Amino acid sequence: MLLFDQGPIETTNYMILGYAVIFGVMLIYLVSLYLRRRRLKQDLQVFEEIDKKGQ
Amino acid sequence: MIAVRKLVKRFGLKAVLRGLDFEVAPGEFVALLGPNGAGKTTFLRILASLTRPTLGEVRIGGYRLPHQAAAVRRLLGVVSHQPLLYGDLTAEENLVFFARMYDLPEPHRRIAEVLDLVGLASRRRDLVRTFSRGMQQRLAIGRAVLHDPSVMLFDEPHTGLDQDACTMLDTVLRDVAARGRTVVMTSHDLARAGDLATRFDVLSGGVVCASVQRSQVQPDDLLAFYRRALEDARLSKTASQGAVV
Amino acid sequence: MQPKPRTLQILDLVTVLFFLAAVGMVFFYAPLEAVMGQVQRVFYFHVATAWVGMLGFLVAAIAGVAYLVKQDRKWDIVGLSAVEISLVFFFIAIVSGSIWAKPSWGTWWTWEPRLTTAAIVELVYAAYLLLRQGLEDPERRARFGAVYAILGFISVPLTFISIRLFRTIHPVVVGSGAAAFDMSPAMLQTFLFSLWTFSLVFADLLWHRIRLGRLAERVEALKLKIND
Amino acid sequence: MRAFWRALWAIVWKDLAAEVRSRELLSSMLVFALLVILVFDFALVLDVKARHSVTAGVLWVTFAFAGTLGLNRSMAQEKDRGCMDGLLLAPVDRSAIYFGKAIGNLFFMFIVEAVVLPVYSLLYNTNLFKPGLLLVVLLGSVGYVAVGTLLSAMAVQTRTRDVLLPILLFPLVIPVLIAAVNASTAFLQGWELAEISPWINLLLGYDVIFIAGAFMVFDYIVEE
Repeated sequence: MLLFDQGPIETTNYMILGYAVIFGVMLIYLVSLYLRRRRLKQDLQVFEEIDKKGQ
Repeated sequence: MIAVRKLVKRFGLKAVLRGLDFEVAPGEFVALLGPNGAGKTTFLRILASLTRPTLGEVRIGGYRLPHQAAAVRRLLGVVSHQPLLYGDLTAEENLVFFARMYDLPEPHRRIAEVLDLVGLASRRRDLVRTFSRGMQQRLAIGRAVLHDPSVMLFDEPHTGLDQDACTMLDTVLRDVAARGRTVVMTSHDLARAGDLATRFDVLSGGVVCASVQRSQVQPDDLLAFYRRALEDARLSKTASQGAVV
Repeated sequence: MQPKPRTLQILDLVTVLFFLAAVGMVFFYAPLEAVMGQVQRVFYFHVATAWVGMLGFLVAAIAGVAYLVKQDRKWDIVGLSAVEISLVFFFIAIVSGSIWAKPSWGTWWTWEPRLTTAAIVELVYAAYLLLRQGLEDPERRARFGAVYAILGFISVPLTFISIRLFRTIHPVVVGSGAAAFDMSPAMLQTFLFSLWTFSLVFADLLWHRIRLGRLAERVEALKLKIND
Repeated sequence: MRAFWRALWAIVWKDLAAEVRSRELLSSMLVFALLVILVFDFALVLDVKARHSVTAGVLWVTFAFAGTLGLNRSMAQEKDRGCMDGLLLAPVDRSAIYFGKAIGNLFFMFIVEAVVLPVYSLLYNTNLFKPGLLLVVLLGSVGYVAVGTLLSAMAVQTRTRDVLLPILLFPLVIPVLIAAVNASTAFLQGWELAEISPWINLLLGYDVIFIAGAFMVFDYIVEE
């Protein structure tokens, strides 16, 4: 992958930083979606049980 | 004069009115009774064209809401528990302003009349800010009748008034109603409503659950009627929930 | 909860495959850029995330118009979902752009029109969320949200034009010109493929977020029913 | 149509008459505007050269900040005593209410500007009264108030109220501010007309687009 060329500036660290941010934030968002969904499902279950008992 | 059929109002998912039916003949004075949160104010705001109904039909004077709102607004005079007046204008200026908003033909004659009617002619050049709550409320009635509406809506007009002010307000309210106007008033003060109205409707659970004419009920029995209506509403709701299981 | 629809399952799978392929192309297929070196690889996903942000902004405005016309709550969920996803991706775009700017222009931040506009869009979204937070009545929240999304959408092009105009009269001093580079065919392919992939990512996330909104609505409805 | 104009001017007249009595809106706007100028003077330690280049910026930041005070106050007056309901009960088109409030607000903006400009000229010994600059002030204020009136009607209905208006307003009026600042600078420094005209066009475009937009969505903000 690495071409040891004379030309380009050495910017690998920036590249790694950039993709860490891109993947990191996307991952955080996915996890947040998952967590919110899980909590809502728990709520739903609890409420459904209450609803059944109440009637 | 007012015909409401199967009115539903939801705020988000929360249903406040659930298929409400309501009918008022011309000249009737209907008191809408009900506990807090029963949807009285919401219902009155729908009649006043300030809130759109979610479902159902609302007709006032033959016009449909919300589509013919402008025509309905000409027929309506509204008094709420807030005065709807500007404190930094005088009594007269407030009325001049609303006369312009209603595009009245002869504003000054009419304003003088109205100020006499609500007993504020002598204070007409005073700032509304300096008025007592009772005076503000009387001026609010003056504002509401300025364009000679045929339907009047009162939303808890007695809120925050002392005994004397209430009595004076009642005089004005009766005067206003006596001119053949149709009136709907919400109240949780049974004694006051009992003095004024010709019909009593109880609003609970988002529907009108009971209705009685003044001729059919003794003033002393009004409270009993109100309590029974709420109790019946509660029972029928429990019954309908029981039926689901 | 309704089971996950088959179409969504397929979309999930396709999106993941495309995403992996795009990552592969960025790192192994696209050639090393002659001047900038490795950091230029950030560019592919940087532009793609900005593209998703713009897509979300567009969807939010369309959902806003649809809500005002139809008064149907499902459009409110679509609008909010689009804004939320856009917020995340514009954030990525701004930060990755800034990381790219450091070695290219010698500074973390320049008031370059696109970057600045992206930052302002981010503020518009933040304001949108604050506005919604300040409103109790869900119906009013939906209405105001729709109006603000539409206004924001109208203002952003004007913002971009004004900054652009501003910068052409006062050209950027810092490292101008370094931003431009010629794309080889392989670079162009990678670039376009990334755009396409992120469009899929957007569609997939939007769908999931809308489902989440609908689930929240169901929980809310059940809560109201119990309290009744 | 006659009823529309009558109602519109009735609202403008009402706002002005109430303001003549209380003076609370204008006085707070003016004091605040002068304070902003003072703060800028200390913060930027303006020497003659620096001042020359930032004049337009200082002016527009002052107008924008003072403007939010006025916009908030003017709409809060309608909300606090239920007066907005009073306006909505009148059988007039809602746009008459919007334009009435907007013209009232614009009037207050103009008064503040009419005070700030000479004071600034006096303090820094420059002449700001150039026809071009006045045109920019006019166009910029119109755009600012068109959006501001609409958003203030939204902001007063929220829990956070006054705090929210600048947050909602500033990201949307950035084009106005950029264009107004640049056009003002251009006029003050006597640039060529060809360099100024894009800014004027941008201001005009913004004004037209947002007046039309606000006109279309105002119903949804005030009606439940």
